[in-house]
Amino acid sequence: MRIQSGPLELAEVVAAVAHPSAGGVVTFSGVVRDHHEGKQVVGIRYEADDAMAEATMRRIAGEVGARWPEARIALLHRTGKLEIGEASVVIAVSCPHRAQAFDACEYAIDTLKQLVPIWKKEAYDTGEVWLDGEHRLAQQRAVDPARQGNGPSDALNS
Amino acid sequence: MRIQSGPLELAEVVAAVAHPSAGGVVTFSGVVRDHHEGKQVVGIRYEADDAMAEATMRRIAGEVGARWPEARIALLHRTGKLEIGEASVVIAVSCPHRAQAFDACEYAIDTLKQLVPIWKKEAYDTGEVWLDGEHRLAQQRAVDPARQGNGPSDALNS
Amino acid sequence: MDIQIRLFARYRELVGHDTLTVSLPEGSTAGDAFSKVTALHPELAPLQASTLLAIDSDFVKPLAILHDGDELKLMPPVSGGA
Amino acid sequence: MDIQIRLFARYRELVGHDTLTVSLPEGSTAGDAFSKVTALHPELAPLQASTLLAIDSDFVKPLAILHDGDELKLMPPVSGGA
Repeated sequence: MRIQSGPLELAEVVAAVAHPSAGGVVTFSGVVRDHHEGKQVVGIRYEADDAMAEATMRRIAGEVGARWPEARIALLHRTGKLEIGEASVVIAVSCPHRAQAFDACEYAIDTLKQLVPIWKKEAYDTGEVWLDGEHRLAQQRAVDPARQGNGPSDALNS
Repeated sequence: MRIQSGPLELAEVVAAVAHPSAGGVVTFSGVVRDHHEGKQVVGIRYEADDAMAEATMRRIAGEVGARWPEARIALLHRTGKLEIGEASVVIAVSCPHRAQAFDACEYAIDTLKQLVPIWKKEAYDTGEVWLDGEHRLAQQRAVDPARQGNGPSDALNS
Repeated sequence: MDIQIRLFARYRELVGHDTLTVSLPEGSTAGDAFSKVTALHPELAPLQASTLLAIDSDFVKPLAILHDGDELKLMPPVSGGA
Repeated sequence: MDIQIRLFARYRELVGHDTLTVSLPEGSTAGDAFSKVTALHPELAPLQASTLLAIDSDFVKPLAILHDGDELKLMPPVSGGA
């Protein structure tokens, strides 16, 4: 679970989840596309709250472990400037059975996109724009007024 | 779409599906496990009808293209002797949208396991055993008596 | 007509070799060929329900008509992919 | 009490810097702090409904009570992951 500014290696997350009882490994790579809503994308930049992003990725890994106890998971997200075709995020999940690995990996990326404090700015020929993002799940899971009796994992599992 | 006797590289199938409009790449790697139904596995061997296996993998790719027209897919399966932890099959699917990539990749491995003529023999301390496999879908899709008006793709799409 | 039979995996090991030839009347089916093989190798008979029959790269049904020169493949259920 | 505010991404660019400090009465909430910031920077006001508030590594609700020394993070909706 790491935020890094250099290129991501799929092999790194695959190696991190290797295990003698793992029968299937599913990976997801999010790749910078050349277009968005009909506009030509020429470059992209990600900004993160690194510490909170890594903490949130660890929580997502914890949730995956709670739902799929046999799953092993590794997540990396990149920040800074990326070119078209480069990976912004890589996730690997290994499980004894493949259906669980597919479900757990999809859960991880779906949740990451809604909860991990990372922001994407796309550059077009005409200028740069911060992308619209997700806020509903993060607001739902926000801890309540007194900030008592609500540890991070309680908040995320509610 | 290839059967090969040497080690499989996940990077090869990922590179094969790269495309500027691909926003997500999902991969599946089937890995040799150290146990099966409580028995310790010490080694494994795959045998294939190479030509029919490659033809069937091409058909599965065609089916994926028919169901998910924006998907790109690559499949490799290994034959011969494998060690614990080595990949017997690698599949990569890229799509503009990630949910489709997950669905298409899972469809490909589920279908491959039922239709592609490959057989697995596991070695235990106590001897070797051919594994029980899948026959129902292959029998359902078998072409009918006269073998007329039923090209390969008709048979597979029925 | 002569039909070439090709055997895979467990079937090859049970029979002891990977090809054999059977003679059948014109109009015989893949199922007829399988019956002829089991007459010679009764150890395959109990496996009939799960056997896969194929010609070239197509699975075929037991009622598929054979043609002279066809190679009929007898395959156990497949178990690749993991 | 003094509350440190940290701004991210679009918010940082709208305001022009990444931290600022607001003074608030004891017992103030994260929402109170946000209101104070929008009084100084009205360009943030229309974004309130989708703003994410966080302290350390936790998203907090607008009614979360602030404590002296807290750093409150104001974040736009997140858009990582692809």
